[in-house]
Order: sequence, then C-alpha cells, then structure tokens
Amino acid sequence: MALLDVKNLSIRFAGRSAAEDVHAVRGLSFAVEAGQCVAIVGESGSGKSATARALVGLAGPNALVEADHLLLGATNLLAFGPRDWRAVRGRQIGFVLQDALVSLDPLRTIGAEVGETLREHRLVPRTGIKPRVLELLASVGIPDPAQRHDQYAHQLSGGLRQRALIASAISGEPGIIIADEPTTALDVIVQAQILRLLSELKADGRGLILISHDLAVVSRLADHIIVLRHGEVVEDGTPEAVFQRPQADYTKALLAAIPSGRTRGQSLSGDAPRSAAASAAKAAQPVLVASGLNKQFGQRHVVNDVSFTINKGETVGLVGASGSGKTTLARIVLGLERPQSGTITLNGAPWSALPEHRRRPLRPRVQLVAQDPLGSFDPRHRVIDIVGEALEIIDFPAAGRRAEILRLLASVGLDAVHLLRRPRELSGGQRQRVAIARALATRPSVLICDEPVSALDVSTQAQVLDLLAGLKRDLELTMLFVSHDLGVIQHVSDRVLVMNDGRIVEEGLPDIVLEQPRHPYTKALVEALPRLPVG
Amino acid sequence: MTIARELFVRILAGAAVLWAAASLAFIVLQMLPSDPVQVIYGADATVTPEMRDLIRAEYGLDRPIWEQYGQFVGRILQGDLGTSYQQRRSVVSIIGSELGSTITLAVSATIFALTLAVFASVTTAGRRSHVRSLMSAIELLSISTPAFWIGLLLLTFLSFQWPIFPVMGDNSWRSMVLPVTTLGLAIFGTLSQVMRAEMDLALEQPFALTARTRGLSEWSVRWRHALRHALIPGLTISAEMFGSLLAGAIITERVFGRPGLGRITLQAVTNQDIPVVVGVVLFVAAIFVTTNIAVDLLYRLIDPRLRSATA
Amino acid sequence: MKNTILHGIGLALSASIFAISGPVLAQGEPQSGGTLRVATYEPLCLDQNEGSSRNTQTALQDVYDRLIYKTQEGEYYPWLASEWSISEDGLVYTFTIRDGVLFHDGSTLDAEAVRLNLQRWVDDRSANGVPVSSVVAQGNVVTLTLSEAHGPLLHDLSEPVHGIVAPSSIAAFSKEERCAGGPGVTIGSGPFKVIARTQGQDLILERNDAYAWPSAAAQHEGPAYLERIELRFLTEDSVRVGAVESGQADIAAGIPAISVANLEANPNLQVLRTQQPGIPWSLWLNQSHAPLDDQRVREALRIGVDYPSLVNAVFLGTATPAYSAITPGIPLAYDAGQEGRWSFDAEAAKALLEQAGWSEIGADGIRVKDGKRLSFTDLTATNWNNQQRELFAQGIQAGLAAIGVEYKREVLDFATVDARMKANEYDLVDTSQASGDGATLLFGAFESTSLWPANTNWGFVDNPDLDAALNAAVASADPDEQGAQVKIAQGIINDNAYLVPIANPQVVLAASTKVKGTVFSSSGQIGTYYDVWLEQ
Amino acid sequence: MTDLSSPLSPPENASLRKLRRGRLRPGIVLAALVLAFLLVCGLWPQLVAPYDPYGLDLLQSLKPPSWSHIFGTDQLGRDIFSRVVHGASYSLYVGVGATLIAVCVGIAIGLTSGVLGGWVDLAFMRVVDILLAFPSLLMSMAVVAFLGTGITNILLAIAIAAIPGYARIVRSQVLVIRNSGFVEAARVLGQPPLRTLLRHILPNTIGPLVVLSTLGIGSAILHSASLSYLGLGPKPPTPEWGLMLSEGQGYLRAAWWIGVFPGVFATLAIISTTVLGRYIKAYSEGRE
Repeated sequence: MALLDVKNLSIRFAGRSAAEDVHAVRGLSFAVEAGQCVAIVGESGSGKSATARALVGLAGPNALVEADHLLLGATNLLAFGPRDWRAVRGRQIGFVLQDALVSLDPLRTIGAEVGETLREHRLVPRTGIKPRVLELLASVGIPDPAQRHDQYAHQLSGGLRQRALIASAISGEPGIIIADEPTTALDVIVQAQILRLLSELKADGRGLILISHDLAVVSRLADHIIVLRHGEVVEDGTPEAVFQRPQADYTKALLAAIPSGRTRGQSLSGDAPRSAAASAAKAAQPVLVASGLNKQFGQRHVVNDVSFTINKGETVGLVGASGSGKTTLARIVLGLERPQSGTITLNGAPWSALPEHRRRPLRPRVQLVAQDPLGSFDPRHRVIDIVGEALEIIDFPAAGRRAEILRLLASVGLDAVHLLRRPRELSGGQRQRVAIARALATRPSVLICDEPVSALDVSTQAQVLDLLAGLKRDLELTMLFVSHDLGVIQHVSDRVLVMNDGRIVEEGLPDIVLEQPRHPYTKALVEALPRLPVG
Repeated sequence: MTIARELFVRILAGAAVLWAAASLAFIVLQMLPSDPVQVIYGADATVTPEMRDLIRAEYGLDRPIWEQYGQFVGRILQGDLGTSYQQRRSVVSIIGSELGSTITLAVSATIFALTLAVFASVTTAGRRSHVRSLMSAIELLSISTPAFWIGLLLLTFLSFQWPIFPVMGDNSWRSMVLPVTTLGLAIFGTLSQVMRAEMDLALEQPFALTARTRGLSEWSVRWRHALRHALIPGLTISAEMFGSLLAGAIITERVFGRPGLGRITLQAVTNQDIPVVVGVVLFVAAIFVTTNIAVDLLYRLIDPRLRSATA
Repeated sequence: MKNTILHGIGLALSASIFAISGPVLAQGEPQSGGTLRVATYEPLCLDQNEGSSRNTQTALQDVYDRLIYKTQEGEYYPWLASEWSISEDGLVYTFTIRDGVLFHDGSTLDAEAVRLNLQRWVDDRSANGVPVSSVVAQGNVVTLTLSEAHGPLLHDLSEPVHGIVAPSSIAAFSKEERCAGGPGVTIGSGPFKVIARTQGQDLILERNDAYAWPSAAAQHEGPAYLERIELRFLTEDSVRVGAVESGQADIAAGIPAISVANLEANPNLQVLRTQQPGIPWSLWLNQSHAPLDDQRVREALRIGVDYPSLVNAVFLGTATPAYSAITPGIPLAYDAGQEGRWSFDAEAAKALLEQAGWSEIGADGIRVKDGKRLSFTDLTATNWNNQQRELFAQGIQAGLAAIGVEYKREVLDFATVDARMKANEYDLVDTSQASGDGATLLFGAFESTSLWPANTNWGFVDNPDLDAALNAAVASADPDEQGAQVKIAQGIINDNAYLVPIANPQVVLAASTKVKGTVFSSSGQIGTYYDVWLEQ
Repeated sequence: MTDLSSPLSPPENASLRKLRRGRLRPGIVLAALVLAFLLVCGLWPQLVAPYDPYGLDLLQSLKPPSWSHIFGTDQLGRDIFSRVVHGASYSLYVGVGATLIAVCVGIAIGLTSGVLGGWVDLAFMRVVDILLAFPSLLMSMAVVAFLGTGITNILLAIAIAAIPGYARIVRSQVLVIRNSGFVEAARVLGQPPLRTLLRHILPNTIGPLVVLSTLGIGSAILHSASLSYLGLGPKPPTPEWGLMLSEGQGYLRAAWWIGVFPGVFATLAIISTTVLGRYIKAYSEGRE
C-alpha cells in the first residue's frame, strides 16, 4: 500500500464571490511509496506550494481542498479535523521548508526547535529530549551537536541550518517527508550535500515529496516527476520519460529554457532564431582593465589581488558562491566602492583612481543591470521618467527624448503602453527589461549585469538572457556578467572568471574552465552542479 | 564591543542627555516672567524689602546667572534638586513622597496595557473575526479618545452612578482600578496595534509554518513562537511610553483626585514653582534614559541575534 | 429616578451590614463610634501659625483647642480660658486657663503654654497687625496688653488659627517638620489627634479618649462621639460630589451650585448650607488710574450688567445678589438698608460712560477715548476662583460688551497676581473674603494706610470719612458700636462706588443623612466634629 | 535566491488583506464625511451654528437637548451645538497648524542631518535625543509654562514637542532612501548629488511624511484637548472642546449634555483623522 495516495486533488482559494475564486490546483493525482520520491515541479504560481501545504492540512483557512481520495496509509485525511491533523504533522509527515534562517524561529535555540516535535507529541520523556536531539543533529551530519544545540539559527551556516531543519522534520520519525524548495537558498556545493542527505532519507525507506522550481535539482532524487503549470498537471512520469520524451510543449520549453554550456548561442525561449555568431574571433581590444584590486572590510579580505581585462564586444562571466566577493568586485568596477589598492582603467583612461566629481561625467560609460530591478527604480517614477532620466543625464535633446525612449523600449521588447506604468505595475521580466533599457540609454562602453536573472522564473530568465544575447549581437555590447549560477554563466559568457574567497581562482573559456576545471574549488563547483540527464 | 563597555557608553550618553536637559530647563526657567520671591513667600503674605533680600540671598537668587547655573549643576550632581518655593521642602523629598503613588499607577497601567495587548494580539492576530473587529474598534477608541474623557466617563459611571470601584476611601486595589484603566487604555491601543502587526508578520513567517508542520496547536504557535516576536516592539513601545505614562499621570491624577507626581507637576507649572518643575523634568528624563538602557539590555535576553552581534 | 437597580442593591447590601452590627437605637440619641469620611480640600500646613489657610484651619480645628469659642451667631463661650476679662480702656485682656487640660503627648496645657503660643504669633506673624505690646503668664492667668484698643481681638483669638500647639512640639521640631506634621509631631489638646498624614491624599484623625474640656458651647461632655475622622483631599468638585453621592464619603465640602438640586433630591443625603460671613464676591475697582478714577465709569460697571439675573442663573440659589461690602452672614455688621440701591440699567450705564467721555465706539464695538479702548483687566488668583465664578465672569464679559466695554479676566497663580498688583497693572480684582469679623475685613480692604504693598486695599481707596468709620470700628470692643461703624462704612463705599458687590455666597456641604450634629464655625466653614455622630 | 515568496502562503495573506480593506471602506467614507463636516464647521462656523456661541440667554439656562437647541444649553443659556461647531476651528487650527510646523521643521532638521551626515548629524541627533527624552505632554506643559497659556501657545507647544519625532523619521527615511537601489542607480548614471536630492530623496522622504502627518493631526488635537483640560489652553468663554469638557466635568450628572457633546466631537474628530490617515497611509504604501 502507498504511504500517501492522492487522487484528483483540487485546491481552491475562496474569493469574495465564486467568480473571484482562485483555482490553485486541479486534478492532481499521485502516490508516494516507501523509499520513493515524488517531485512536483513548477514555476511560481503553479500551485506546487499550495499542494505541499494541503497535504499537511495547512492550505489556509479560506482554502477548499477537495479530492476523490486523500489517503495516508488507510486513513482518510479529508475527514480530518484540526486535532487529527496535529497528530499527523511531525509524526507521520515531516516538512522541510527553504531557507532555514527564516524557517527556524530566530528567537529559539536549535535544540528547542529540533526538539519541539518530541515535546509537543510527548514522544520521549522530558529528560530524554536533549539526548535525542543531539542524536538527531548528529544523524543529519551536523558536527559538534552539543555546541550547536544551544546556538541560534543565525549562528549557523546555511547548510547546517538546513540540516537542522531536516533533523527537526525527521525527529518524529515520520514515514513521509515533504521538502518544499529545500535547497533553493543554498550555494551549489551545499545544495549537493543537502540533496545527498535527502537521498539518504529516501534510502532509509521514507517516502519523499520534493517540491521545486528546478528540474535539474529534482532529477537527482525523483522516482516520479509531476510538472505543474497554473495548477494543472502538464507532465507526469518517470524522470527518464520526462527528460527524454517530454510530452507537453510546456515541459519541452522548460527544458529548453535551462541555460548551460550546450545552449550557448542558442535561443532559450524559442522566441527568436539565433545566429551562431562567434564574437570571440575578433581582435581583442581592451575596454576595461583591472589590475591588482584589493578591498578589505575590517579583517576580511573581500577582494584579493584581482586582475582581469574585458575586451570590446566580449561578455565576461564572473561566477562564485555567495560571499566570494563577486558583488564587491562588481561595485568596484562600477566605481561605487574604492579599491584599497589596484586600479581600473576604462578605454585606457583612469577610472577607479578618479575623484568622484571627475568620474561623474564618465559614469554613463559604465552601466548596471541589478538583481533587484524594483529596488533600482524610484517607486514614484513611471517608465518614461526612469528611462528619460538617463537620457537627461547624457543631455539627450529634449525634443527627441520621447522617440528615443520608445526606441529603447522597443529594443528590449516593450512598447508605448508601458510608458506610463510604474515599476510595481510591471512583471518581473518587464522590470528587468526596463532596467536594461535604462542602462542602454547612455550607450555604455561596459554593462555590468549583477545577478540580473536570479530573481526570475526559468522561462522569464530565458527571455531576459535571450534579450541580452540579442542586444550583445546587435549593439556589440561589452558585459561583465556576475552570477552564482554556473549554467547561466556558461550560457552567456565568452570568458569565465571563477571567484572564491576574494580571489580569481580560474580564468578561461567557459567550456574549458567549466568542463575541465583545474582548480579544486572549480572542480567542486562543477561536480556539485545538478545536471539534466538530457542528451 | 562588550556588553559592559556598551553599557558604559550608554550610561555616559544618558548622563549627557540629562546634563543637557538640566541646562535647557535652567535656561527656560530663567526666562519665566514671575517673581520667585513672591512664589516662595506664598499666598497671603506681605513681603518687605528686607525679607525679599533675605530670601534672595537664601535661595541664591542675588548671584550672577553663571554662578547660579554652576550651583544648580553642582547641586544636581550631589542629588540635590533644590527646594520648592511653594512647599519649602526639598524637591527630592517632594518627588520621593509623591513618587510611590505615581510609579505604582504607571507600573500597574503598563502591566495592565501589556497584558491586555498580549491577550488581544494572541487571540486576534492573523485571524478575521468579530473579536478582532471589536478589538480594533477598542484600540481605535483608546487611541482617539482623550484620556481625561475616558477617565471622566469611567468615574461617572463605574464609581458614582454605580459605586463599583471607589476612588477614595481604602487604599485597596479597588480604588486603583479606574485610574489604572484610564492610564493603561491610553497606551493600550498603540501597544496592541504594534504587537499585533508584528504577530501577524510572525505568523506569516516560514518558521511559524514549520512549527505548525511539527503538529503544534495554533495556541502553541502563538504563545511559544509568535508572542516572543511581538514582545520585542511591545517592550520598546512600553519603555518609550513609560515616560509618557508619568506625564499621563498628570491627567489621570487630576481626574481622579489622586496624589502623585502628576499632581505636583501641574501644581508647580501653574504656580511656577521652578525648582519642582525642573526636578520633575529631570527626574522623568532620567527615568526615560534608564528605562531605555534597561530595555536595550532586555532585548538581548529576548533576541539572541542582538546578543551575538555585539558579543 | 436616576437611581438604577444596581444602586438599589448597593443600598440593600449596606443596610443588611448595618443590621448585623447592632440593634437599631432610637432616633436622635447620639451614638458613639464610627468613622467619618470627609471629602475636602487639603490643608497647606499642619501648624496653622506657620502656614495658614481656611483649609488648614478647618482641618485642624479639632486637633488644637482655642482659648474661647465663638458661635456662628457671634456669641463667645469659655473653652481653654474658663473666664476672661477686658480692661475698661480695652487695652488689657486677661485669660484664666482651665485646669487639667492635657496635650495628646500627655504634657500639661498651662498658662505658660498659652503664652508661648501667643508670643509666637506676635513674633512670627507680627500679631497680624494687632497692636500687642506684651504677653505675660502668671499662675494660671495669661495677660495680653495692647498699645491701643483693638475690638476684634476676641474674635481673632476664637479663630482656629489660634489653636494652642504643644510647646514640646514647638521645641522639638522645625517649622518644616511641623508643617509636614504627622503623629508625634502635630500635638494639640483637641478631641481628635493626628495618626497619619499622606500629603496630597489624606489626613487621619483618631478620637482623643482623654478629652474632657470641650467649650461651653458644646452639646456634650467627655470624648467625641466619632472614633475616627478620615479627611480625604479631592481637588475636583465633581469628584467630591460623586464621592458623597456614591457613599464613598460621608461629608463633602465645596459643593458646586449645579449639583445642589441633585443632592437635595437624594433621600440619602442632606445639604448643609450657610451664608458665608465676610465680604461678598465682588469686583474691587482700582481707582488709582484711568478709567476707574472716574466715579461715573465705576457706577456704569455697577449697573451695566444684570448681576442679579446672573446670580440666579449661575449660583442656582446658592448665593444672593449682593449690594453691600458685608454679607448678611455677619448680622451685626450687615447693612440691609443698602439692598436695592441700584438696579440693572444698560441705557443709564451707557449714558454715564458717555458723560465720562467714552462716547466714541470703535469698529469692534468697544468705546474709545483719546485713542484708548475702554478695556478692563480683572485679576484673580487660581485659589480664589471656582466653577461658578468662572462662568459668571463670562456673563460679565458678555454684559459689558453690550455697553461697549471690554472685560478680560485673568486667572493666575497667586505669585503672578501679587506681582501684577505691586506693579499696579490691573483695573479690577475679583474675590470674596471670609471672616466673621467685618471690621477687620473692611479695614484691610479700604483703609487708606492699608495700601499696597502693606495690605489689601486693592482699590487704592483713600477716603477720610471711611478711614474714620473703619478706625472707630476696629478700636471698639462693643459689638453693637462696631456694627454701627461698619454699616456707616458700607454706605460710604457704595456712595463712592469703591466696590461692585456681586453675590453673597453660601457655604454648601453635602452629607449623608446618617451624619448628625454638624455645626458651622463663625467664619462660615464646617465647624467642629466634636458633637458630630453617625447614625448606625 | 529565487522564488522567495512561495513559503509565505501568499493566497491566505492576500485575501486577508483584501478582506480587511473591504471592511474599512464604509468606515472611511464615514470618517471622510465627519471630517468634511468638521472642516465646514471650522472654516464657516456661522453657516452651521444656529446661535452666537458667546450669546447669553439666561432664560434658556441649562435646557436639555431639544429641537431649538439640539445639544441643549449651558448654565448661561448658550447653545452647546453652536459652541461645539465653533470649537472645530480651534481644534483644526491647532491640529493642522502644529503638525504643519512640526513637519516643516522636522523635515529641515532631518534632511540636513541625514544628507550632510558627519558631525552635523551627530549634533542634531543628540539634540533630538534629548528632546525625545521628555514625554511630549510634559514638554508641551513646560513650553506652555514658558510661553503662557492660550491657543497659539498650545499650538507652538505641541509643534515643538512633535518636532523631534518627525526629525528622526525624516532622517531615517533619508538614510533608507540614500542607500536604496534607485539612488545608487542615479549615481551610476552620473547624476549630480543635488539633483538626486531634489528628484529622488526629497520626494520619497516627504511623501510618507505627509501621510504620517495626517495621523499627527489627530494626536495634535488630542494633545491640545488635554492641555486645555489642564487649564493651559485658551480661556473661557472660548468654545474650545477640551476647555468645554473641563468646564462640563462638574455637570456630567446634572446636565450631561454640556460636557458630553464636546467630548464626543473631540473623539470623533480624532478618530476620523486617524482612520483617514491610516487609509491614506495604506493606500500610498499599496501603490508605492
């Protein structure tokens, strides 16, 4: 018998009238067996998280959960009241959320959090809680559990936090674990470790339900994959079937949208036909040259003796884990931070050494596309003001400004209807397009893209990456592209810089660096990268 | 920075605030129009020029202003706030004798408001119910109704019309009920709103969801998890408001005819009894500074993030 | 009618409690025991010689005994002085001190103790202007010698301010300590002793069981009936009223006019009221400078406002329209012949003002002469003011505005009022003065040598005829002669419009009907609690 | 870094908010109507008030509410309704005036402090800290003790007591804006600092402050009523609400209408500004 059997699940959020009802999920069926993993994959708004919550009776007070049946073993969950649900949660179904920094109560110790299930369900006597918690912490691979026991979430690294959260989820020895984006906030290497831990849980005979936006992550663990879109099941099958013979166009598009080394030079979104232009062939003409950059914050050497060159028309990818110093480096390049030593020259002239008032007239030459476009727009301004401001700074003639704005918007795939919108009224992808239009308005020599697609869904990410690729081709853009995502970097870059602990540890062509890494860090990074089993 | 060092810095800053407050008070009160001698001599008295000179000498009013200021600060450093013109007792002893009643009132009101706010936020956060609407309405009323008006209504109905809570007579808890309610309601609204907003936020946080997935009851999630988060702003506000409660006591004590710091403050302001006004002002500022330092320390107990941030 | 069911339950409960406590005694027979709870004003100082106010005196009259007792009707009775005599020329007063009187601390009250107290009055207070030349104690006799005759002396000595304080207390404690008072510090010989004082809150008195020396006017002998008196200090009128209405207090002082009707309708309460002896609530007119140096303007102020109607509307029967500088509360000195000497006549008032040259009327409706507006500033002190006067002043303001006169009333702390008076920056002062001795009051208020800064002649009155009458009144020890002279003075004051008397105030208290045996003192305040008892 | 919103159970949250906003709506309309009425009362009292607020009519003394005097009359026969209507102008005067002054001075101090930084910031914020150490009522009382009583002095006293709070808010807002992505974006574009200040920092600071100040008006009215009640405000016979309530205190049982109506109006005015202020705040934040 399956541990959990879901037949024709539908989740509806009641609006003020039937017409306003939101159908989060429709007609979802699956079964979880012991030692098996079911993965539910979808972009934001697909209903995957609502499903996860509904399975523990926490879909919310105004959610209507209906199904042909919803069986936990032989028990009918549909008939449950709040008290019954509480007996199930923690004891029969464990739950792991993303980002343990906020998923563990920041005001309570790890010990108190992990032991809470034990205490609430009186699974062990009071005096037995602490030894059991220490055991659990050790079992999820947390070193020195006695010390961690009395620490708080913020004192642990992201990986340890996530392990603690998993320890908390398995403390009641549940047969089923639901993991909702369990690795999303983590660096690639840590992500791989957590996925390994989850697979160990699976190997122990637990049933696993994995919720994720990332097909690649899922591919390592899942025995069964369900792809959701707008609450509907679009694909349902074994990994092999889903990855090798996707049935739905959506799944195909989703698979195609995942950037990697293989996709370089190709369209991800399938919107535009791509020419296989090889820009690297041109003679190298240095635009931005950094040499011997150093930056320390207190004792921390955030940027340590960094040198690199960006040539005209070239996209240089800068990849590294969070805390590797890549954002600080980007800020130094932008002239927002002053290096303690080392210089940057722009088109052969001094840049980082200039005093601010001398640099200011040159600033339009180096532009930025930031990770959080919403924060980079004045909330009071409309799109026309945002792009117009950039034109005003380069003294673009007032008469032609509107036409120029329209031209810029057209070049990023927006049109006149967006002119009067405010940032909040735009979608994530549209905002990033506006940010790009603004950055291009000053016709910069170098465009710094700092994690420009990290906050976007895979399909939107694909569109923005395609847009950048198109612009690069058409305008011969020179870019420094900063990302933590190896796939994205490999997709966009002509040359790759790998950064770790403030140093550039490896540099070279993407295929060479990322396929045959020499530096141990790069090796670990590449190994940890989840890959699709696609041909 | 160690806690001890930060505490030292805070105390130093607090002392600077008090010194500046004292100077400010001195300057302002020097500029008052009325003649201190007559204030000193009191109501029905006839003051001859000789007596006047005597009094001026006795209170140091005949000396140059800078000397007066020096004396003033010097005496404060020795814990001497001067002598009341009106009551001819030392300001310290006046504040001392009136303080107990006001502190009891203010502390009770804080406890009352905090308890009520905890109750209101725990029961109504993250829910929509009639109880919540009712609580919101009470909060709005408590924020928007002048304290003296609430006090008068309570007094008229719950003491005079239906003698449930006496305002005079035995000094039992019953005579405290109405003043404490009046004073407490004045801060309850703000306190409750802030705490509930924080609790709403906490209940929407992933850790609350995690706690629920462990099989915790709604009640436990609120008490064990969300309440601690709500208490952080709750304590800040309470500390900030403790000073204003001492000021609010002016109104409450007047409405209920209770003795206390507020009563002597109003009396001193209307009679321009300068040393008392200065004394009270300094005293309240000192209370404010101390409660703020105390709350900062208390934060560390509640919020481990701050503890290790400075450790 | 307003009493609700709840109120009724409260009554039923209390009734049952009393039923348990003992058999009901016959009506009218004084019963011993019980606690009297009084809602009243706070005394400034528990040594009335150091800090004197009406509140102080009222609170302390049962703690300290006096030499003689004066009834509200003006008759004198022996008390600590078993007998007294006055020499023919009115200069030598001898008092024979009663035997066996003990202070609360057990020390003996003898002639020496009395002398010490009187000497303290002479030294510290300059005997309040009484020309005392010596105070001598010999055996059980105290002799007071004056340098010139002073009729009101007996009255003065009967006032609570002359309560005898134990010499042991005077010797052991400083002024400030005696003012703060408390058990062991505040020591008198009266029927009650202080057992606790909380400033701003209450003063608790307990029966002096050794008491055996009441005044000859007292209704009984031996210790007082009441076991305990709790004086609770409540500054707000409405709170005092509410306290007595809801049974939280047995007596409440200072009842505002508006509450009287309600209280009278309440079957559980009695309203105690009496005419306040002294100078009515009046406007003192400062005639030292324009425009009040002109008698026509002063007269216009007197008839330009419908004072009697305002008195009725505002005081609601707790005051009568006043026409004289003395209230009917001092029957021997009140000149009833002054009643109705003038009546409200706005037209006549306007005419008077026009005669005085104030004929031009400015854009704001206020009369103007030589570019100056006809505007009066009325000063009053916070402690002279009350709810009714505040309201009445608004009536005066409206009334005077109608005849083109601006009236501004400033309620200020006493110190500021005093400073303004010394600087002669005022036109009017409004207050009343309470005392059973009209001669001393009018002397202080109108005699020419009583000018500021020496005394209280706020109007800068300097009239030889008035001076003569007032000096004669003060010098005479014969109540009838004194009364006759004070009446002459009242006539002169009205002839010259030195004062605009407005209202003869009443002292109004409310008490539970269980409270029996209350009396009023000669100054119109609630009198001694010695004879008061509670029906149980 | 992706999909941060998913664990926050957005559907529940959003619908709850929608529901809350929906419930507020009739209240807001009511509040707006009350305020509009009070505004008319404050600006053109003679249009609303049937009698002279100072006019005595001793024959009509202490009349309970009736058709000719809908709120009854006081002891001097003055029409309470007319007095309450005229009282609106004092509350509006103090409420709006004090808030305006406090906001303007607060902006000046907070902006200078936040923009210049350094020792100017340090000095300004020390002073503000000192002033914040005093409870606002006590501070207002001290100011009144110095300036004397009266409506304009109360206005100043309340304004002065409110300045430090606004200054602190402005300063922290300036710091937030200064470190925001869009100011950095302007810097990256090469925009001169002064233009950034005028174009981005100032409007984004003042906007929320103006919203906040609508709430400030309510508390200013509350404070002025309290000060008047304590006898530090305008003098009788001024029909100021706090003063009328203070005068009516003694009448609560014998002639309740004298004190109750000014009290109800004061509460209504404060509630209405608070409700409306909150709505504007929510609205502006929702649209941001």
